[in-house]
Formats: sequence, structure tokens, C-alpha cells
Amino acid sequence: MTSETLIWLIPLPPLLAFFLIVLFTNRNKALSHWLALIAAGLSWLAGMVVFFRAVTTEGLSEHPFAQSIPWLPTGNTSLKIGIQIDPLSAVVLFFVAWTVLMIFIYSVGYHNFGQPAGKHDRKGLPPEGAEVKDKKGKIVHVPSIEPMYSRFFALISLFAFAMFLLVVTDNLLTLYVGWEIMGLCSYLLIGFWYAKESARKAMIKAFLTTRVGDVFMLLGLAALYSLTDTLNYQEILGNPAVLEQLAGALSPVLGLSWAALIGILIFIGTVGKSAQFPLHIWLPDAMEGPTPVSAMIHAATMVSAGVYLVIRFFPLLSAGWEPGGAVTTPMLVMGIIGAFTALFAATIAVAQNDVKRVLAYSTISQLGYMIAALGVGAYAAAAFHLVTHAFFKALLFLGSGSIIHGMEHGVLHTGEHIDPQNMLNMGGLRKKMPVTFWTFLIGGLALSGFPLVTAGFWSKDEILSGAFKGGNMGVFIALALAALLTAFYTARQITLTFLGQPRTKAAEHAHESKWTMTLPLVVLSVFSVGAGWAGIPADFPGLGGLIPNWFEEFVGSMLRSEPAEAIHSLVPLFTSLVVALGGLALGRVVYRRLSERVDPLERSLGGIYTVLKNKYYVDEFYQAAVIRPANWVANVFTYKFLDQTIIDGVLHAIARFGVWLGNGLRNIIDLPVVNGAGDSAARTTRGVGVFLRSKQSGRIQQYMVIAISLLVLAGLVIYFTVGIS
Amino acid sequence: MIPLSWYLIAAAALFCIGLFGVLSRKNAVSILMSVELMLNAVNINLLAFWHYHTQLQGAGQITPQVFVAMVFIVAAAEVAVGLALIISAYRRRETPVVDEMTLLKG
Amino acid sequence: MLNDWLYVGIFALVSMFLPAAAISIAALLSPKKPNSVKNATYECGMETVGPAWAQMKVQYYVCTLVFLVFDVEAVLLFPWAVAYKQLPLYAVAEAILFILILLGGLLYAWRKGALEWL
Amino acid sequence: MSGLQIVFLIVAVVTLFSGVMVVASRKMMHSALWLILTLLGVAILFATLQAGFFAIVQVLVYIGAISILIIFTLMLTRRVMDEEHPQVIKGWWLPAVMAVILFGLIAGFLATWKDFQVMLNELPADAENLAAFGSALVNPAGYVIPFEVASVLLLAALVGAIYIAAERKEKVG
Amino acid sequence: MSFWRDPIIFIIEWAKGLLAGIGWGPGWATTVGFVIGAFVLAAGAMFFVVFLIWYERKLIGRLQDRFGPNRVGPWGLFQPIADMLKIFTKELITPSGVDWIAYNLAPVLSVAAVLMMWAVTPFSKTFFGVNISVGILFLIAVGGLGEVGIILAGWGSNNKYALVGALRAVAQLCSYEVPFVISALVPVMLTGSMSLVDIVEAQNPWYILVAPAAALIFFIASVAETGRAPFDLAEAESEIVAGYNVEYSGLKFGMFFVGEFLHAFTASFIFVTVFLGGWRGPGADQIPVLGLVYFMIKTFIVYFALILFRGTNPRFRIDQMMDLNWKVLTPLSLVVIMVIALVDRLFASSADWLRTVILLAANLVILVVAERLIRRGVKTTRPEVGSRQRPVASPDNLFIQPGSGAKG
Repeated sequence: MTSETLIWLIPLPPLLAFFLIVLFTNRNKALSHWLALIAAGLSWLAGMVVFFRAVTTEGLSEHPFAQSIPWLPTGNTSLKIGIQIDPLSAVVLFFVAWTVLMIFIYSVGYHNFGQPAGKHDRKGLPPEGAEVKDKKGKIVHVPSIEPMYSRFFALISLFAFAMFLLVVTDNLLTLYVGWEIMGLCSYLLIGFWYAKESARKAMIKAFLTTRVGDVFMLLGLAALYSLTDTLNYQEILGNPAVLEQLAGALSPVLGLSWAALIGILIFIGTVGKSAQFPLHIWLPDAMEGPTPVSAMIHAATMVSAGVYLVIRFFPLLSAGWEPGGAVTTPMLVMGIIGAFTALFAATIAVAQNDVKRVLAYSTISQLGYMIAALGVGAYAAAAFHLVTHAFFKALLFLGSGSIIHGMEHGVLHTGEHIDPQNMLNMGGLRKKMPVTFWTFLIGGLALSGFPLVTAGFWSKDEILSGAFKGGNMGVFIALALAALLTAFYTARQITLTFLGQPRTKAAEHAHESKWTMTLPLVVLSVFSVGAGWAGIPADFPGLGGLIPNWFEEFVGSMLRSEPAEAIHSLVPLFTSLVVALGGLALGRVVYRRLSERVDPLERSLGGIYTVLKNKYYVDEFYQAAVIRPANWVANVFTYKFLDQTIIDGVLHAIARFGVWLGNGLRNIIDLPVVNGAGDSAARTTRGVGVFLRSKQSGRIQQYMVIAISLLVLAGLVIYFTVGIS
Repeated sequence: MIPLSWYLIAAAALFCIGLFGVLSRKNAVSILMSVELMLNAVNINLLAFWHYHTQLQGAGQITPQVFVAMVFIVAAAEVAVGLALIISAYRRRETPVVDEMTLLKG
Repeated sequence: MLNDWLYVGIFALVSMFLPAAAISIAALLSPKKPNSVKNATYECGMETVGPAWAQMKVQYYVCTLVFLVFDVEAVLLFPWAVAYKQLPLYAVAEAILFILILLGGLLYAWRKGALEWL
Repeated sequence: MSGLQIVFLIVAVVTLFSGVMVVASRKMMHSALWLILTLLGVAILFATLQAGFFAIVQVLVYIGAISILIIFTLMLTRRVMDEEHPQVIKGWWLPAVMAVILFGLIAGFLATWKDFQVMLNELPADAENLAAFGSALVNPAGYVIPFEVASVLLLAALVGAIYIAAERKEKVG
Repeated sequence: MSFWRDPIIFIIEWAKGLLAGIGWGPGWATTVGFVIGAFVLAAGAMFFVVFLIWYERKLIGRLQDRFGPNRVGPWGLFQPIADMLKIFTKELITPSGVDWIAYNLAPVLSVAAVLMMWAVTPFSKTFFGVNISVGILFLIAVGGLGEVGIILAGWGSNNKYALVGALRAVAQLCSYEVPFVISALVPVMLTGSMSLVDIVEAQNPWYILVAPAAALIFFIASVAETGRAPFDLAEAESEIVAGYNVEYSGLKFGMFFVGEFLHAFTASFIFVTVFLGGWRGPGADQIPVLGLVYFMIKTFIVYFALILFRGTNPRFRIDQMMDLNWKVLTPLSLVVIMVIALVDRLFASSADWLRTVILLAANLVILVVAERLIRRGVKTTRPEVGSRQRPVASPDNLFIQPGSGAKG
């Protein structure tokens, strides 16, 4: 089969699985997960074949695997859908295929397949556990199977379809389609346990927050389409003429060039999707969902999709920038926001006790890393970190899921009421869950960039050196600090969780998860070590050049402009060594002797700690600054003003006039002026009030009337002023 | 033979009638009927222009026909689901009247 | 071309006219002796109770719905069938996919028990 | 004034009148029957446009299926639809005015088009080329994706409608 | 062309010449010719019904071991005439509270819907009303008008029983229209045109030999479309009062039965046209009137089969009927379509006779498999209706059709 045909086929199996599960096998749990697994496996197989063909193809970046067919003929032009695999999407395809498959396998174990159904389990709530008699006939509590098992697999299959679609597509339209489907799936999966108040709130929060970004992104796409009449990558990004024209033309907004404007709009979409600073608030709450969801959607794939988008659009974002020169506006914005987010989220992560929330914030900060890397023009480094991060962060999340699972075992067994996700309740899990421990350790080291062995080190080191070469000291320092904090909270997490002595009975009775959960951990840990060796910089002392920096040249070939010649400097290298090791050591030292369930920092840092613990009060700020005003506008302006004043005002004006006239006459004729005026005023207001009170209705037709009347108005204006050409 | 304008005017009139129905009827079923009127008006236009283009550029004008077919399909789907919604809403609320289904009310 | 439709129209009118004419002739010939009992609504000899309205079962709706969907499907398939002779194999395969998708719908209705009458 | 024009005028007047009756009549059943008449008129208009296939499809789908479905729904949701209180909302004059203005606008805009008054001549017999239409529906360079998407849409409609309309086991009053 | 080879066309030409001779323009001449032709054809059809009623009653009588009409005229040949006279002079009772337009439009529509099918059917090589390019679709669409007529009847006469009957009838017609339409796709596919004339022209061999499965489905569906036994649940006298026409009397009532008989006959000659090669036969190309003869012979054979079908089968329960449609005929017809399309395309290059044989084989295989599956899936346990001791429910006289002889 030709590569193109194969690429067409990659997204289809999960979609098919989704429909089959939803329509037919909803009752049968085993059949459902088999469908989903087989679908994911097929996609994985096709993806691997395509990947290796792509790797072995010469000059792939000039001539990617691409094919497209017309979709909707719209007048003269026709919207096309198509597929394209170039180096960038190849590597993304690689890690997406792997993580998706692994997480599918993991989900089987995570949702306790094969366990009995609990008596009190309700749809929309996490399973509470079932009572079974063991051999000696005494009743023991065991975890029970997820009530909405099939639904879960249907949804993640749909998500996988969207992700693959987004990766293999060759134009922005289908990318946007996949993007939105992913948004939907993330919404549905965060609220998977929809009977939980917090889950409902979180799902709505995530959906709306990402919408904010998506709207801007859609604006960007519309502008791009109206300017270039196409949304195809090759025709826009692969075409210097178009890029120059876009960079040259001046947009009506703030004197930005069109390229800058579109770039910033699209970047805002990314900010929403991959939770950068102003719109990052949804990601931590998204941890309400099941852990595989957090791992897949909110660590490995969906949030990476945002970064993938900006990497993909780097030629546009950096249009008119040559390496070493002054950065363009979008790059500047990205650099600042990325670096700030990296530091900001890392500081918050230090003070979190929920094992998943720590990881959520570290995800935000790592994504900030990539954005910042792009901001300073370290293109390949960003892509590299995207890949490695996807692996080790998925690993960490799955590990945390395994931890939580083990803790829940313990909680069920002992029956004490503690939060199984709170790290302060854990400790000493190393002996209980060895596999989880070792894999989690590897992942943590990779995250904190433990030198020379782990993948995280290489990618992070490249970003740092990129920032350093880019000559952007602020970004460099911020990233370095963030790296330090990252190492610190990683050490904190590992120490609190696995080392030391158990701090609760539940932690004592925790035990290792099933192989379906540990196998993915092992596989991913292999990648989170091995992936690094693909991108060792050539100028690295000692190791450099032993292995050719394959990644750099493979993905780097995407950029038409050659990257600037390397400034040989050991500063970034030492920085990364120091921050990684120092952070780890510091964390270990601070938390080694922790016996009681309270964070030592709480005393030492005091007020700052509470600020960090409350995430700089960003949520509260939004609550006050955005949500209440929005409610106010909706209530007062739309409802009271538009609905009542405009619509009903027409009706009431006459009546009011009549009342006014009558009162006026009565005043003139007999009543004393003041009295009558008072009466009439009172009566009028009261009448109006009574009238208004009867007017409230949620009638959709009224709103349609408003819409149509606006349309008619616009039509009249056009007809009598402009006319049609 | 018939001028194109007659068809267009007739279609516009039908469309506006349907629009009025959509905006002013109470019963959800008759709102759907009015939507059908609007769709039919659109179809008249499409086919009138199909005829026009065919006599300008010769046979084989496919696009208008495809659009008409799509309108048929969309109309069918819309009626099916819409009426099903009305029926179930009726079962819950005992009314097919739209302005008694004020779920949009804040 | 238009003449054909003219003929169809005329035939339609005629075929409406003939029974109408027959009925009106009968109306002329037949005696008219109405009385209230004779004109009462027939209900097996009982008095009519309430409006002529009982709630009917949703089954009628469902089977008409399925009919509608397959009707529209056939409408799309007829041009395909006309063109069938000059179509390559993959085009036939596409139409078969089209049919299969709707067959899936039918199976769903079947499994939902929407096709059971009682 | 040729015979065809007379036919057109009659049909158009009947169609529009029955269209008005659809939105104006108080008995739901009557407006449904008027709707059938309107659809028939539209079908005849199609026939005068020599789109025979679509004229027949109009009768087949709209009159044969959709209107039947609508009537069944009326039967199902009857009981409330007594004819005492009016079927239109209180402020119905506003939509009416708007519809009239909109009609004027559309006509005005159309009138500015140069080919507005062009005559539609009788086409050759093979003008409505069903074979070309059919093969374009399954042609990847043509409309195969709308074709398949249509079937998916129909599937979705079928599944959704059945799911919605089917009585729940745990039925709440 | 001589008179004897094709009298009808001869007469038509002569009449046209006459009109032209009077000095009318060709346009008006055609129009008037159309009007006359339509009148002749439709009136002929309606008077044909009289004979059909006699034929059917005679046959049903024989099938039920009776004589059938045998008093008035030779073999009771004039019995229908007498009935007609009687029914013309019966009082037309219009119950109070009917919706006048709907009530009176319904019988007209139910006859007209059937009559219109005659407009497009080719009775011989040269003798047909009109050859429109969408003929077969026209037949199906016109059937839809009949449903509207039934709904009008049921709703117009405000009566619960009428309404229930109408709903059941319409539900049945709608349901059976699905396999009808889909199996009608097969001849269109094999011909490459929807015009009935082309379909007949293209039939060598007859399509029933090429696609027997489709033919079978088409036949059953069209029987159900006529709403006669065993599919006559709409006016199942023993279950619901008398169906949608309970409030009708006199000729209005009669019109429904005219429509039914005509529909039965029409259905049979549509089947002939679509699957039995219409007027085709030895020498029919040269001598068109021969084609007319062949057509009539085939039609009467099919009509006989129809009556046999009616006379020898007990009435379905409504759930059985719906199951038969939705769970057997519809999936089967879809499968048939796909298989025929695939097979015919795969063997498109091979010789015609080979392709025919392969298609035939494929159809037979489908039929056999379907038969097996149905045997597997059918409910063997019949729900208990009353006690077996009561003679009414005893199986040996189940085949009595209540009132089947005494209609009209």
C-alpha cells in the first residue's frame, strides 16, 4: 500500500470503533474495549509504517507525502481535505501513536476490567468498590468496574480519531475540525463522572476557557483564508512569496503586519488549548477526569496539539526574521508568555499536594518551555521537547494514576477516610509498588532533566542553549529558574510519595497495579530515556557527535532558513546541570525527614506559600473580573435593555405617552400641580412596571425577531446607501 | 416562455411567508412546516438558476441538482429529528406549543 | 419534453375529474333523506363520546420515520442506478458503502426494538 | 401570454395562497393539508422548469413522506391543539412587517441584476442529464463526500430520532 | 402503418389529422388530442373495473368452493352492472361534523392516484400515454398521493375507527413502499434508465429471470401496496370496524373499492412491465397490437396469481406484517441491490448469457439463504388466541375470508 493510502487510513479505525461502540456494543464491556484497542493498534501500526517510511525518505521536507481531494466545491474554489506527512508531523505522529496505544491499554486496567460491579456504583460516579467473599468466606472490599466502561472507550476512541486527523491533515480547516472534536472530547471526558459537582464545573470551565482561544484562532483562520484563498500548509507556509507578502502587508490592527496579526491570533488559540498563562486555569481543574484522560488529553496529545500548531506555523510567525536578528512581534509575545508561564506554573506546582495537580502545573510549565523556545527561535529544540515531554509526562501521569489506584486499594482495605490523591497521605510506596516507583522515578528524572541519561535533559538543554544563543537573557534566566523549580518539586513529589515511611495505614496496604497498567509504564519509561539520544547536540563536549543529531537535521530541515551557526558556550550546559542536580538535591533534602502530614515549606515560606497554594488567586481574579461582569451584561444589557427596552419600548411608548398626556391635562384642569405630577409619575412608573413584569419570557422567537430585524435593517442600509455591485 | 424573474419573485414570496410562519406561529409543528416552506423556496431558486445556466452553458450543470438533493436530505433529517423532539417534549411537558417550552428562560 | 408534463397534468386532471363526475351524478340520482340518527357518527351503535381523538402510539411515527429515511436514500440512489452502466467498480463500492451505512441505521432501529409493533 | 405562462400564474397563485393558509389557518390539520397543496404546487413549478426528476422527488419525499410524518406528529401531539385560542403569538404584526420588508428587499436586490428578466426557453430533452448527475454523485472529483456524508446524516437522523422518540422504560409522567 | 397492425395509433393519427384539418394550430391540436386521449384511457380504465370485479368475484367464489355471481346474464356477467346501478342510486349519507372538503376529496383522490399510473405505462410498442424519463419513480410517487387520500378519508369523517383505520393503512403503505422502491432500483440499474418504455425495451431476457429475488420482493410489496388480503388490515372488518371508509356510503364508498380493484390490476401490469418484459413477445416488434395482446395475457396471469394469493392466505396480524416488512423484505432488498450491483459490475465484461446466469445464481443463493435465516428467526410459538376448543379459532377453517365475496 502506498504511504498516502496508508496515511488516509490512519485516523479511521478509532472513528469506526467509536461508532460501533456507541451504536452496537454499548452493553458489552469486553467487546467495547477490544474494539477500541484493535482500532488503536491498527492506527499505531499504520502510523509506525508511515513513520519509518518517512524517516527513510530523502528530502521529505521538500516533498512530503501529500494527497488531497476536493471536499466541497464552493463556487469557483473548492475546499479540499487532504493528508500530509512531513518531518514534523512524522515525529508527532510517532509519539501520538505510541502514547495513545499505551494509554488505551492502561485504561483497561485503570477501570478495573474483570472486577465485579459494585452494589452502590452509580453511572456518573467513580466506582466505590464492591464487596466479595474471599476463599475464607470473609467479606473484603475490592475495586469495582467502572459503570460507564464502554462510554469511556467510545469517547477516547473519538478523541484518538480527532488527534490523528489533526496530525495527518494538510490544511487548517480539517485541523480546526479535529481541534474542535478534541475540545468536545476533553469536555466530555473531564466531566466523565458527571455526577460530581466539581467534575461538572471543571468540564464547563475547560470548555469555555478553550473556546475563548478557539474564537480568536478561527478569526485568524478566516483572515488567512480571505487573504490567501487557501488553508493548505504547503501553499501558505511552503511558499515564501505568500509569506513575504503577508509579512509586508500592513493590517488595520495596531500597525501589525498581517503575518504578525494572524500569527498572534493563532497563537491565542494555542494559549487556550495548551493552557498558557492567561488561559491556563482550566488545566488543573481538568484533573477531575479519570487519570488516563489526564495523561492522554491533558499531558501527551491535546495540549501538545497547541504547541504543534505554533511549531507548524513557525514560518508564518517568524516571517521576516532571520536567525540572530531581531525577533518578530509574535515571537516576542511567545517568548514572554512562554517564559513567564514556565516560571509561574513551576512556582505554583511547588505548593500543591494533590499528586495530579503537581503534574498538571508542571505540564503547563513545560508547555511554556516549548513556547518560549519557539519565541527565541529554537525551532527543533521546541519540537524535540514536545516529543520527549509527551513521553515522560504521559509516563508520570500514568504512574500517578497507578499510585492513586494503589492508594485506593489501601483505602478500600483499611476503610479510613483520606484523600488517596494527597501526597502527604502517602510515603514509602517504593516497596509496595516497585514497578511504579522505578518508572515514575525515570519519568521524574526526565522531567527534571537529570543529566546525560534522560531525554528531558537533552531537550531542555537544547532549549536553554537556544535561549542563550538567541541572546534573550530574560527568557534564559526565567527558564533556568523554572528548571530549578521543576527539579525541586519533582524531587519533592518522589520523596513524598515513594520514599520515607508510610504516613497512613492506607499507604501501608497499597499494592502494585495489574500488568495492563504497569506495561505501558515500562514502555513509556524506555522512550523517556531513549528518545533523548535522538537529539544530542553536535557541539556537546564529549558525547557530541558520537551519535549524529538526527532529530535536529530531520525536523530542522522543515525550516527554509538555516539556523544560525552555533555559538560554542558551556554556560547553558552548566546551568542545566546545576539546576537539575541542585533542584533534585534540594527537594530531597527538604522532604527527607518528613514524618507528620504537613509541608515544611508552609512554615518556612509562610505567606508566600499560601499565595502559591491558592495559585496566585487567578481563579478568584477571573471570577471577579470576567464572570461577574459577563453575568451583569447578560442580565442587564441583553435582557433588560435589548429585550425589554427596545422591543417592548416600541409598544409602551404609545401607552406611556397617553398616560403622560392624560395626567398632564388633569394637572392643568383641576389637580394641584405637585400632587398630580406625583400621582402621575407614580402611576406611570407603576403601570410600566406591571407591564414589564408580564414581559419576561425565554421565547426564542423574540430573539429570532431581533436577529431578523437587524438583518432587514442592514439590508435596507445597504440597499439605499451602497447598493450591490 | 416564462421569465426567470417570475420564479425568483414567487420563491421570494414563499420564503417570506415561511419566515413569517417561523417567527410568529406558536405550535412547534407549524414552525417546522414553515421551515419546509422556506426550504422549498430555496429549491425553486436553485432549479430556476439550474435552468438558466443550462440554457446559457448547455447541459450538464450538476451543482444545482446536487444542492437540491442535499436540501431534500437536510429537510428530511431536520423534520425527522425535529418532530421527534417535539414528540418527546410533548410527552414530558404535555404541550407542543413553543412559548410554553421556555427552557431558555434564565 | 414539456409536452410530456402537459400530458401528465391533463391526465391528472382527467383522472380527478372522472370519479368526481361519477360521484356528482350519483349525488343527483340518489335520494336524500337525512335525519339526525342516520347522520350520527358511527360507533358500533354507541353514542359518540368526546372528540374523535385518542392518543395514538408512537409506533406510527417511528415506522414512518424509517420510511422517510429510506425514501430519501432511494432518491439519491436512483440517479446512481441510472448512471450505473457507465460507473467504474469503486463508484459502485461507494454506493454500497452508502447503503451499508443506512443498513446500520436499520440494524440500530431493530436492536432498539423500534420495529416491534406490539 | 403563452399557455405556459397562464399555467404558471395559476399554479403560483394557488401555491402562494395555500402557503399563506399554512401559516394562517387555525386548525393544525388544515394547515398541514394546505402544506400538501403548497408542496404540490412547488412540484408543478419544478415540472415547468423541466426538472422532472425533482418534481417527482418533491411529490415522493415531501408529499409522500414528510407531510405524512408531520400529520402523524399532529395526531400524536393533539389534545392541546384546540382551535379556540389563536395559533400565532401576540406581537405577530412585527414579523409580518418584517417579512414584507424582506420580500421588498429581495425583490429590489434581484431587480438590479441584469439577467433578471431573461426568458427561460424550453430546453432540449436531454438537458436534465440524470446519468451525469448520478455519476457526479459518486465521482471523487465531484460530490462523493457530500454523498457519503448525506448517508451519515441520514443515519444520525434515524438513530437520533428513534432514540428521542422511543418511550423510556423508566417513563416519567 | 396499416390499420390492422396497430389500430390504436392508426386511430390517433387519424384523429390528429382530423383536428389539423379543422384548422387548429399544432399546439392546440396536441392539447386537445391529449385531453381526448386521457379521457379515453381513463374512462376505459374505469369501465374495465366493472369487468375486473366480476372476474375477481368469480375466481374468489371458485376458490372458496362457491359459484360466485351466476344469476344476471351469462355466467353472471352483468352482475357488476346491476351492482353499479344499485350503488349509483344509493343515498350518500354525509355524517354530521365531517370536514366537507377532505371528506369528499378522499374517494376521488384514492381513485385518481391509481388512474394516474396508467398515464406512463407502455401497453404496446407504440401505444402508451407518455414516455417521461422518470416513469418508474412517477409510479411510486403517485402511490404517495393515495396515502394522502386515505389520511383525508380517515381524518375528514371525524370518527375514531376511521382514523385508526387510516393510520394503520398509511403506516402499512409507507412501510411497504420501502422495499418497493428499493427493489425497483434493480431494473433501473440493469436498464440504465427510469423510463418504463426503455425498461421494457431493454428486457431480453425478462428481468424476472435476471433478478428473481428483486421480482419477488417487488411483487409482495406491490400486493401490500394494494392493501388487499392478506394485507387488508386497514379494513379488517373483524378487527376494526371497517377501516378508514367506515363513514362512507353509496358511490363514495364504492369509489374506494373501484380504487382498490383498479390498484390490484394496475399493480399486476406494473409488475408485468417492470419484470415480465411488458409487451415483449414473438412478433410484437413488427405487429404492435400483438404486443397489446401479450401484455394483457401476462397481466391477467399475474392478476390471477394476485387473486390466488388473496384467496388462499389468512390475514396477517399487524405485528407479523410489520415484521415481514422491516425484518425480512427491507434488509433483503438492500442486500439484493448490493449483490446485484457488485456481481453485475464484476462480470460486466463477460458475455450476456453468462452474466445473466451468474446473476440468476446469485439471486437464488440470496433467496435460499434468506429462507434459512427466516426459518431460524421466526417465532414458532404463536400467542394463544382464545381457547382451542372454540370452532372459530380451530385451524381447519382459518382460511375463511370474512366478507371477501360480498364487497362492493
